[in-house]
Amino acid sequence: MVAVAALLAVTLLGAIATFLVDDRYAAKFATAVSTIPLVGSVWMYYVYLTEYQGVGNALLSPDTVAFRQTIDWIELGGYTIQYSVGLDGVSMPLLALTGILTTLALVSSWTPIDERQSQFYGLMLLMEVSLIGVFSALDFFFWFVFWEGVLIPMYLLIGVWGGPRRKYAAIKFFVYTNVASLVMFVGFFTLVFSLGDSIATLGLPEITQALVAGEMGSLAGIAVADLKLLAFVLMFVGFAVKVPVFPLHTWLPDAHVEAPTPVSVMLAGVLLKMGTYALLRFNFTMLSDVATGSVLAIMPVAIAVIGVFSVIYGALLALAQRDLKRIVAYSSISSMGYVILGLVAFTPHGMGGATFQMISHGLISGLMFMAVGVIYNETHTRMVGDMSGLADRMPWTVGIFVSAAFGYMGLPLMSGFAAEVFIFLGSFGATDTLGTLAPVLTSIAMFGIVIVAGYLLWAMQRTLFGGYELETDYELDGAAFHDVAPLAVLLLLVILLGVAPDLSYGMIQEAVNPILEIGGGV
Amino acid sequence: MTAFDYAPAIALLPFVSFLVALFGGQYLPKKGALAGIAATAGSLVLSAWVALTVAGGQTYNEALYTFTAGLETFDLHLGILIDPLTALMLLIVSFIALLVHVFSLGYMNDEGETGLPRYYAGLGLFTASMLGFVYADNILMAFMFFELVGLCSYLLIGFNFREAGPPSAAKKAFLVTRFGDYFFLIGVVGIFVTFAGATQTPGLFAGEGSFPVVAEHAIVDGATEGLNTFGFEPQTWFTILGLLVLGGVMGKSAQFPLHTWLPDAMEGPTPVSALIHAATMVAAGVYLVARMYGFYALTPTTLAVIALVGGFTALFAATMGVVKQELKQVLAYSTISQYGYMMLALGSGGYIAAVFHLTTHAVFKALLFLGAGAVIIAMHHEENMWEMGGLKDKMPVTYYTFLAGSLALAGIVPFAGFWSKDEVLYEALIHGFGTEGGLGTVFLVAYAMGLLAVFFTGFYTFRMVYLTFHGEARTETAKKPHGVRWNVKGPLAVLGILATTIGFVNLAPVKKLTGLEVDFLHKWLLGAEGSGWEALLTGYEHYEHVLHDGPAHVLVGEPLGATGTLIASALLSLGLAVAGVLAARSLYKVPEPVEHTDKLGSIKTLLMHNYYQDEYQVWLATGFTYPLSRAADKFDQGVIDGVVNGISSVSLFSGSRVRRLQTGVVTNYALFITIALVVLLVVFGLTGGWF
Amino acid sequence: MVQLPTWTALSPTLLLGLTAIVLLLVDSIDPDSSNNELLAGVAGLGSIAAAATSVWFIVAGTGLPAENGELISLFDDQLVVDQMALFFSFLVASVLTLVVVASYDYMADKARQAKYYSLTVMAATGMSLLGSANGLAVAFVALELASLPSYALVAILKTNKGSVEAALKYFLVGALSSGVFLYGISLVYGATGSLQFDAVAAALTDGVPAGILGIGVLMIVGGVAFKTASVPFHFWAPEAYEGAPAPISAFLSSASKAAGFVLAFRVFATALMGDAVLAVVDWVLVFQVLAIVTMFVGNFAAATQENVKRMLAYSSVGHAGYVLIGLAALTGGSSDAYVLGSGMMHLLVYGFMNTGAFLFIALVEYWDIGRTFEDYNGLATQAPLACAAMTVFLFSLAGLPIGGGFFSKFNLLMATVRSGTWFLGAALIVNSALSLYYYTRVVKAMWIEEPASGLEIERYPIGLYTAVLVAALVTVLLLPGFDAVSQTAETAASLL
Amino acid sequence: MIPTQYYLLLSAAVFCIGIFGVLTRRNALIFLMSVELILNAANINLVAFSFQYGNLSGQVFALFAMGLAAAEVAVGLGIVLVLYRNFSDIDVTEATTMRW
Repeated sequence: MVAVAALLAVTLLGAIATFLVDDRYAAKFATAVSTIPLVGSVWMYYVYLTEYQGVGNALLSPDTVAFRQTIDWIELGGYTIQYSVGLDGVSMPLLALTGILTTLALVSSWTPIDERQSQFYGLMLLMEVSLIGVFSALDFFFWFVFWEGVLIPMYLLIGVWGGPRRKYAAIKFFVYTNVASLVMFVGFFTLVFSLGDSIATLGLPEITQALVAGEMGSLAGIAVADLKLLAFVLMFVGFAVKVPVFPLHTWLPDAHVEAPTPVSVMLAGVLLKMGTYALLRFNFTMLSDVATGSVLAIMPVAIAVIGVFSVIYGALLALAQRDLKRIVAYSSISSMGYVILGLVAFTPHGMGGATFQMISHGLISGLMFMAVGVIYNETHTRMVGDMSGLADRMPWTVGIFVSAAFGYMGLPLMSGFAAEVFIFLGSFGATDTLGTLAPVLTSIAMFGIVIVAGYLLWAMQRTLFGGYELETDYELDGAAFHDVAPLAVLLLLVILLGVAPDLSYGMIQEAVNPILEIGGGV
Repeated sequence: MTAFDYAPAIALLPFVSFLVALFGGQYLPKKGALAGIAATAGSLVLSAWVALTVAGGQTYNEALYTFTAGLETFDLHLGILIDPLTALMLLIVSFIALLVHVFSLGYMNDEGETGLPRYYAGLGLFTASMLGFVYADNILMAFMFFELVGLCSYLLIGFNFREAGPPSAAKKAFLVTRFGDYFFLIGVVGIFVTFAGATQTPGLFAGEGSFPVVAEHAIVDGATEGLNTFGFEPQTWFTILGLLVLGGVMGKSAQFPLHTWLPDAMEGPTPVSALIHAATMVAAGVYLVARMYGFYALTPTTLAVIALVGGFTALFAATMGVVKQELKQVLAYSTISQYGYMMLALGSGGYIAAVFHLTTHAVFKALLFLGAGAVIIAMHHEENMWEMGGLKDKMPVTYYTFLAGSLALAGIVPFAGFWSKDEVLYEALIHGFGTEGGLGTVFLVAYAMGLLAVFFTGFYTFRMVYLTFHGEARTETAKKPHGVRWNVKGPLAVLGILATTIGFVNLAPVKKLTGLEVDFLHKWLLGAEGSGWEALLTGYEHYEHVLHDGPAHVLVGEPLGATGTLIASALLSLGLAVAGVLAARSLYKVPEPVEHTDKLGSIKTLLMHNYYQDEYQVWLATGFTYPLSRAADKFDQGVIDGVVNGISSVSLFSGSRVRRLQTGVVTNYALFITIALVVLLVVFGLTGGWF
Repeated sequence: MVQLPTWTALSPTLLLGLTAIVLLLVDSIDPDSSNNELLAGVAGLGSIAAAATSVWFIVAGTGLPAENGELISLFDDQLVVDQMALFFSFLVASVLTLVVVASYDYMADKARQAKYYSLTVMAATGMSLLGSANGLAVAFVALELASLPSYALVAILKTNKGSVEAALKYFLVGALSSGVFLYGISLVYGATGSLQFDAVAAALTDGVPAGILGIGVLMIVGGVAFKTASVPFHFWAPEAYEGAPAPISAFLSSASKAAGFVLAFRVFATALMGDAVLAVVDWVLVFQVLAIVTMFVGNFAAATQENVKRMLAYSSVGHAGYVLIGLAALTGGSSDAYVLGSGMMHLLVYGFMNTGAFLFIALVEYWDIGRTFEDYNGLATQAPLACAAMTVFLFSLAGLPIGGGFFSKFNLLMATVRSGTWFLGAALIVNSALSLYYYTRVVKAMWIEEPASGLEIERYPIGLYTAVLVAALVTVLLLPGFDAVSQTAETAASLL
Repeated sequence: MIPTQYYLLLSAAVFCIGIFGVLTRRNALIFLMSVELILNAANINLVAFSFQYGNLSGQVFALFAMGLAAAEVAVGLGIVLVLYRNFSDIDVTEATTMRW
């Protein structure tokens, strides 16, 4: 199947072409280009739903993976590096999410981005290429190229088109996440080296299977168990930055606040998911035995505690903010904490829910950022307290904002609720990994739903309701249709997934359940 | 085709009206009101049909939509459970909703309010959510619609968002109930996880595989296989779960200490208040306890908590109602108090009494609120009772219907409230005497509080009636009230009649005294052998068995004999109610009434401040949580981010030191090279053994 | 196919030498020639021919052992043409090509153009020859052939103080270093009685005089360290690179460094390999120390520079530290060929990305808009294409997978792991992280900062642009096409 | 016959003198001379060892080295000349516009 290759190639060519297009046409051109991966990924999603059954997990049963293609690429240090792609129930929804969010983010750029447009749109598409690659690659190097490839466009997007402190934020984001990549890299190669000659390629499935088969040997006098632990911790730290997890999160609020709206949408909507996606693939699939505590018994509890703490801590921080964007940014930390909790629970609903939360949060946080962006476009401020009663002037935007906020709070029949309930159902009874702390930790994490309601409602009360007032010198002239339309599309998707979670949850479960079978068995 | 095939439409019709009003409301003649009326009328008709079918002995308990098909784990689904309790509640909800819609024509459309499509959309969604909640067949679905109910209350309470008060009240309502729902959600998740190993359908309310039944088997028969009770004794764990779910109940049903949102919620339009208080939001909590009563009946501790909370709330709220100045405030506290009675009944084993009171209360509280709404229309949206007076003659329909509602609320025979309240207190009393050990004592204490509250109820109810309708008009507005139209009077009349008569559906005392089979509601809810739905195990007969034979051992004790106890109880509560009414009459039925609250001394301050419940809860939010979050923010910016920036600063500083090595003087370079070479030579010479 | 005579194996070097002579001839006929097209054309043709020949020979397997297991060797084994020699010929010739093409514009309005081109090609000849050197004598001669024109080239802008000062420092440190190197050669000769590498290796048995050999080896290390700009012989590098005309900086920091390394590879991996030597002086350990120190000094000093060119100069020192891993991880055993190969791969990739980066500096100098980071502010608004290329160079230098630098750095890391020298890998990683910071500063200046008012670029020189863009293209293509490089380098290394 | 050690000592002495000169003298010309000393110290070694081993490669190489040294001086003098033109001095420590 060349579907993934076609997607990558077309998007890349489109990106390059966008750089060459005149500024005046860049926006429309890029949006048009982005519909190709959009339609492509959605079509693939549809094909996946209808034609692929029993795909399983890409790392554990690589032969049945959808849209698989493998070509030898480079011989390096005794390993064959391959062009190797394939999609399973975890990556397929994320790929579709990428396609959808990119196009919507591009449309939402029409209003706020008014300089160096061809570069902006070109970089956005370039980022999409990398994101497609990250979610579809099954060879470590091939994957890593895209993993890093996301950072450069992101860095420039924040740095060039960002807010007042964009330079600081951009370089912080860039260096921080790159250092994290290095840490992860070291961790991963600890694994690879200790596998010795038992692997011939750096294909993620092959490495996983070698690990599952217990091919690891000691390295430099360090015992296998310690090596696994070391690799696990290093990779966890590396990915945790991307997620982000307390205490490695401080780049996030800066990046979000300074980034222009569409970039925030991509950052929160897809980039953070790279971290959790990688955690799922690497830490919780390859090293599922470490994750479940068979090497170090305290490990799952420790991770769960970090996750739960992130939930509460992120929510508290959000409560303390005045900047609407910062509020949403910090609440992302909170939401991602749920993912960690779900992953470490190591139960069907826990892992499935965590994956579903990636999709759901991608849509909802994207929606929230876009909504904040529309408000900012109109009012030129994001500060709670600088405005009130916006509902009076921009009812549809506010209506969607309120809906999105309730989605964020986990309102039933919106995707966030389904995701959170899945996670809670999974982690509450996760006594195998978390012992008797499972219900306690889950209950603490659940308190996040109260705090999130607290700060969102409070912020909405002060900005959207009350008598209309605006501290800035701008007149509201009403959001354009193309500003609000992406919001509506996202809202519909959020509701669609909330009402029919099985659209994604079915394939997700198919992909994560095999992980549970190998967990702890190594 | 049976009625059950159309059951989904009961909730879907109002949902459609929500969509119609939201997107098409501004183009419709009455801005969506007619769609809402049609939808709720349709729901009512269908509900009635369903009720008739149920009366024929059929019930329904099916999963209709798989929310998610669990792979190697349990499914989550949406389904419909229809038994007599559901059927009754469906009737009540759709009926009240219909009346509220009609009334809104007068209250909103005629008053020229803006944002009507939004209003009717909210009402539609509110009704739909509540109906969905009512016939939810499993606890997750119940939770989902419970939350949606919360959302709608937020939207409707905050309807007048341009003012400062409503958004704040809406926020408070949602937050406080969400705080309760937090515990509810833990409970829901806990229930699923606990029972997942023992049954395919862990969340179900009714039937053999449902969680109350499995729990019963576990406790009564010791069948604990597959249960995950986290190392606890099943009974202990079920108690915990029950209490967790109760958190949601206390939030929504405004039980102490989560009652604080409800008086504030009066910021919403009055018809919304009627809907919230009579049939939807607040009723949801109590209904949930009734819905899963089989589970609660198993654990004496939860029963005790429910009874105590109920009894205490009944009394507590009633005392606050005594000093309020605004019409709707008084009604708000009366709502809290009345739901306290229902909780008291549920806790003390009076399941039917609770449902009975829920029914009667729905009618007379809807009536009172709509009546208050009529008064408010008349008074040009003035709500302070001290600005009214003498409205009796100017709006007789409103007065007489309001009076009927008040009599029902106060519990004066033969109005509806008397029968239900009396049964609540009676059940608490006899179970208090009959049950051994602490549980019995708890029931008696709760009973005592409930009984005392009867006096206050009578007092504040009639204080309200006298201040509003009697005496001289105290303001110009009160002298020339605004007229109301048929769409206000119609619902009032219907409800007035019902408030007078609805009590007759369950004349249990009469049956006991005379042997006449007039306890229709009792029979309706009994679910006895041969009733057609005993398999669902949601009938009172089953509950009675659980209460009786389960760990709670709730028994009946009649210290004065069967008849004597019955009559004594009735006389006692009626006497107190009448005493309350008379006290109010003596103080306020004068031409120029004055506030007598100063006589209460310091208690007045306490009552006016609602026992400082708001203050401490606000403090928890703004005095504790917010400063905590600020501190976390400081910590985050200072310490966590400080470390990150620190690492970068240290690196750069050392960089700026290292570059000083390059002095620019070439002789120094030669020196450095030489030194380095010499050092290498010496070190390696020594280690290599050259010399 | 006709079997070419053996000496033709040396064609890449010979072509370069011939080109130098032709240019010298032009210079003697018309000393003040400013016939840019002719000069750059000749130099460019010569270098392209040399590079193409190298590739041809590599592909044809000229540097592989014949059926009798013999490599092509000339002049009584003083020169050898193996894959490594061809590899470095190609490297030098391609860097030279880029530099010459860039110089077409850079030198357009400057004096002494004929001398400039001939000296450049001559230095390249020396460097290419160094790759074939199979004895200490030839190595020294070739080294000087590479060095002496370099000194002159750095000073070619006679009236520019920076250029002169740079040349002075380069020359003085270079002279000192070559003295030390020569002294070291004489001592090794004293210990073994031979200058030819294989003979030296054969003579190094347990009975060699330890002191003489030890001092000699350490001094040779010094000579190599100078040429590769490794600490502590690196002091010339920041100044020389900063002061020299940017194309020359590019040439020196890429090709000259590579030449130094090929010398080191040959001397140490061929002549001085063996337990007898390592027992006397553990030069592997020496290189380990040098590698770590070089990495840290280079990168840390680069972190806070204000001048972009100087930052690149220091980063070049840091990269010397990375490549030193290729020697420092030679712990014996099966991993050695891979270790050496990884060093070679990095040099090749570095040849393109670093040359490209310096040529971008040349472009900026051509525009005359200043040298500091601040001067670069907003450059991308005027020259997005060139800035994009520069971004590719910088991120590839940092090791991001946008260019071949990612794989070559990864190979070095693998080399440290394969050979068990973890600490080198750790140092590599720490420094890569740091380097990302200062490379990013340039990207930030170009793309993110607001341009200073009046920043306007009018001329877009075709030669410089071509060179920069070709270098960028090759850097990027080396990512997907890394296989070719890695196979060749590993084969070449395994032949030593 | 004079033992090779003596030559070695001599060359070492010359080498050290050269180094000393490099380190202490600021005059570019003397710096150059000192470097010449270092190179000649190496030449002494080469010749001496060549004699000791009885092969000529050392001697030949010494000749090469002398030639190269001459070339080096030629380049060096040229640089010193332009140094003087630009800095009006041949003090090697004067040219310090570039540092750190």
